[in-house]
Amino acid sequence: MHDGDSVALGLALESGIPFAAVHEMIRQGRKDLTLIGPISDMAFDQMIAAGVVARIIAAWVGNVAGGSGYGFRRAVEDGVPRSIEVEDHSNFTVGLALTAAAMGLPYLPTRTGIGGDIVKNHSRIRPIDDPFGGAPLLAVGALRPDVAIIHVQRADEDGNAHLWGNLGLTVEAAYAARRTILVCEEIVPKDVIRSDPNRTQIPGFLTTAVVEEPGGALPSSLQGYWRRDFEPFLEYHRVSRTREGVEPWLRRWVLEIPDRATYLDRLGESALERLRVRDQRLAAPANFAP
Amino acid sequence: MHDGDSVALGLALESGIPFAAVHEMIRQGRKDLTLIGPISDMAFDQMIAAGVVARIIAAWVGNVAGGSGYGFRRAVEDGVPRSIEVEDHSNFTVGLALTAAAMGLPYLPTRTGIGGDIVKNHSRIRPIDDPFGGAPLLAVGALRPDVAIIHVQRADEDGNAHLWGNLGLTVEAAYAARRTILVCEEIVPKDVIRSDPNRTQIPGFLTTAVVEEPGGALPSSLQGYWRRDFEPFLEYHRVSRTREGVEPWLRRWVLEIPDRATYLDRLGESALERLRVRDQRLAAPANFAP
Amino acid sequence: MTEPYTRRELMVVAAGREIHDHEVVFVGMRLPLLGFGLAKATHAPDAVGLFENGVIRDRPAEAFIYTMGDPPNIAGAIACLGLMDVMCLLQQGRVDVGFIGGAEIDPLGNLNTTRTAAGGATVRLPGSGGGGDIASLARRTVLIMEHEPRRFRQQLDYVTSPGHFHGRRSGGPSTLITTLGVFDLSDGRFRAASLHPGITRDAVRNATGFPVAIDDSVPVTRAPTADELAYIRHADPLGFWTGEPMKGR
Amino acid sequence: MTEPYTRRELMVVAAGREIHDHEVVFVGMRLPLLGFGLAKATHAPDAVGLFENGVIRDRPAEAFIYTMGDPPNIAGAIACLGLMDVMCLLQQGRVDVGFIGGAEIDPLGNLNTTRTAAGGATVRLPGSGGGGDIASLARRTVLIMEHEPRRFRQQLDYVTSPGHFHGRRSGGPSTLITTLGVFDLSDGRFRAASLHPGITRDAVRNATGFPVAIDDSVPVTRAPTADELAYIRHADPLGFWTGEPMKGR
Repeated sequence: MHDGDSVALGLALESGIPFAAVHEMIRQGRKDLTLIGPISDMAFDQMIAAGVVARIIAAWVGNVAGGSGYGFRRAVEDGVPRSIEVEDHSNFTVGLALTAAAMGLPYLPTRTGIGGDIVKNHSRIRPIDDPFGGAPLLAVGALRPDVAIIHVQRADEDGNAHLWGNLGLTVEAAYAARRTILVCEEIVPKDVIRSDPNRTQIPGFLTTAVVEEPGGALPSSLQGYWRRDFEPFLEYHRVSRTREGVEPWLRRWVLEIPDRATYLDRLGESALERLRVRDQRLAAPANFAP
Repeated sequence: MHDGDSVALGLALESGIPFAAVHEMIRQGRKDLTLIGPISDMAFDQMIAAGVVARIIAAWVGNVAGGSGYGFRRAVEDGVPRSIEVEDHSNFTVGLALTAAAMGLPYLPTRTGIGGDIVKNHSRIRPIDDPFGGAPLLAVGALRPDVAIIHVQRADEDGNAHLWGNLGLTVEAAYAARRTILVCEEIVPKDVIRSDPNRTQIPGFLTTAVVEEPGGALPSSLQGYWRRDFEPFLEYHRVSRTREGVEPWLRRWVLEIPDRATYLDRLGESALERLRVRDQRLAAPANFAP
Repeated sequence: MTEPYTRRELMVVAAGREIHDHEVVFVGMRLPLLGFGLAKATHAPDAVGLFENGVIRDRPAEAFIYTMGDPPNIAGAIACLGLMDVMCLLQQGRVDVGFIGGAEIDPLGNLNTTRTAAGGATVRLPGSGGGGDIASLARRTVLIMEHEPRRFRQQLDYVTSPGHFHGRRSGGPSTLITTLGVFDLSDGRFRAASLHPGITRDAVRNATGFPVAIDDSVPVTRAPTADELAYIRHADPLGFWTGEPMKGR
Repeated sequence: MTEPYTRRELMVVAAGREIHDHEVVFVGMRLPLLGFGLAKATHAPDAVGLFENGVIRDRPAEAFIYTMGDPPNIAGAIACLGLMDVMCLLQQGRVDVGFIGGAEIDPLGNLNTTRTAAGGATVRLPGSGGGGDIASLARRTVLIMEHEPRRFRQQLDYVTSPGHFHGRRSGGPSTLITTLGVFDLSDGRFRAASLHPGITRDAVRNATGFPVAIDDSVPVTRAPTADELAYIRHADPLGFWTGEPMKGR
């Protein structure tokens, strides 16, 4: 990670948000980041409130449980703690921009957004004709993030990743990004990955680094591993109404904490026990025997 | 199925080719079909030799084990048993044409094929400019098959399909086609499908019909169920060198057989035993518990 | 004499009625999600629900969910595809009806969820999410709103989700369900289809910042049946969505 | 004194040498597949292989395969993606080297696998498959051919897989491996890099339907080592690909 990088995260929408990495970027005092994602739940809002963001390329920035993202609003409306640029998208147009890069194309055509204001005078979207003479289209220009940060259930040391549950734009972003950083619940032997090649959403040669960080997506959920911790989303929504409220929150939950392990300690074992998935609901067997 | 339909099949390339359906279309004496696929191994060649095909939209027509498809050659070179039109593609361009239809777009841009003859004076491919000022591109027009025939391991009665192993262009074709017909090894309870929603490659509302036909893809393979029966490919390659050779083959293995069950009887239990996968190599567990 | 119910429970029932059997529905959260479950449990058992994160369900989640990404919405789904897959199905015209909410609406059913100067200073709202896509690409859309004068505006500062516009080729808003009534927006009209029990024509007119057609014969929105209420209270036991005012997104 | 080997075993070794460690390789069947396995077993342990059906492997199949779709090529793969996924990675420039065969070749490394009138009447060939895409989009390509005069033509009837052409922005053929030698095709030249043991300059010139540069100092293709032969014979025990003439596709 470098200052000024464009970073795609929160790609599976409300689940698997790499909060451990989000908080580490804040701790490291990154500067002038561009954040890319469909909807980010409160992750983008926290980074904006911490002042590490210069630009947002997204379809929605707020707090899914609560609505408004107050850090986002303060930055856009009042330039507090700093002003940010916003490139507005719909979920589909930001997805098309990442998919174009994933496909190695300069753009992809679409019909979404026609008649609305998102696509008007948009730096990445322009009207085009259908070369086959059909109705007018829009061209969505390719978006290649410097880094994609993706939380998955398991990966091997080469970065071959098994991911299940919500996918959102995870795969498209991993293909599109110059560098892909995996955060996983467990690093597993290669044979676990090889046992189910159709479960591999990201092949290792696209992966730059793999980090084993159990619970790294909390308070967001991760299918089969962690439930969603609902209260922190509401708490952040409450305290982030004012700058005076959000700063102590950032100190307590991010800046004064060295790492995710400490964050989990601070949550407490009873909370973790409540959030950790203990039941088993296993996928039906799939036989790969040749 | 109707005469004159365009039919996509053989979409997973060498495996899961729906030969049972291929032979049934020949038995029913379908007329003027258009066949769509990347490479078809010998399935397209058999349908062409049987005279049910008017047009081919594909990247490769032959016999993977043997090379040339003699039925295809006779039709193109000598109009025997009838002449056919060929719309030549590469695997990528036929994939882009299906994907454009799957995405609800009139075309997709690409750079493949530039400098070669496939894309010159092509009815579905034309040069376009990059609206963002980059290098010239090609537009591949959407291809929407009337029917896609897809062999999968298991599906529920609503046509939600679990498919693993080779995918090829299977998913794109199922999305693109007006009607999708599933042939499966087993129709399973809905809860089997629901146990692993990430294994569902085709959601049921895209499926028009589901047929339980175990071994319906033989002699091609199906991961975890059937090995590839290599000899019939070589045998067909030998006998199909001449029209006199292929016609008895068609009678013996297609026309004089009422259905796939009889075909399997004719193969013989010892052959089936050799081809049936008995070993288990199960995918590593994936927990979907909430 | 039916038992008491909240206005939001009435809206859920109205939302459910917009779903026909065998339809493919782009489901939102909150009231539409409950409406989808209600429709499945009553008149539309074979409806299928799509979520913008790629989840496809043929029955509601087994437990209460706060977001569409919550694990109970994944467990037992018939498919977990990607966002692009469901968006492409939407663009292909495979989605019959989609539900959208908005902060502001105009007479053509345009929705604004991006920014507004209605209160004087410009307020930044979260943005489109998938709303703009559903509005553009679903075969028809059903809108759900708080019915307040500041939200019903003749002219929006920003159109996030397009309604009816000149040159529109397909789709567009068919119905608007508000806290005061149900409105027919098909082919660009804005006409009251029913008013909720106890709501007067004047109450609607005063809460709507532009002219709205209300026939003298406008019916009263049908009250929920006991079965419908039973379903809703089973699905939202704490009244998280049906007991209190609607929230943002 | 090395043990005897077939010409195809020599070609497999030459193919393997074209793969560098850590490279992403678009693997074909037959000789390139064996060459990939040989490279993995020797100098390129971290090379990764892609197949056009979407399979990605970091080690060869555990059993002999006749087609890339055979079950042993799926079992133990690191990923089974779709055809479009691997084609998009190819178009993105993420594939370092791809192998292609052809029925005919010209001096610019264009390949024809579609139709030819070389023998008089037009003969229809199977077509491109993924060959045209690999030729267009891989960072470099390695070509493998039978070295016969009728196949080495000044002018092709049809260019299925583009070689070097004016305005080409990237990629193109780097090396051609034939039954007679190894040729350097980079930047549009056609120059002998090595001749197989016992092959004379004249034999190559007579088998090539256009001028080919052969330095007096052209080396002899290095013979397979005992280890290399051991690997090949383990991977192709019946000599299905390395014992007999190459086949079609």
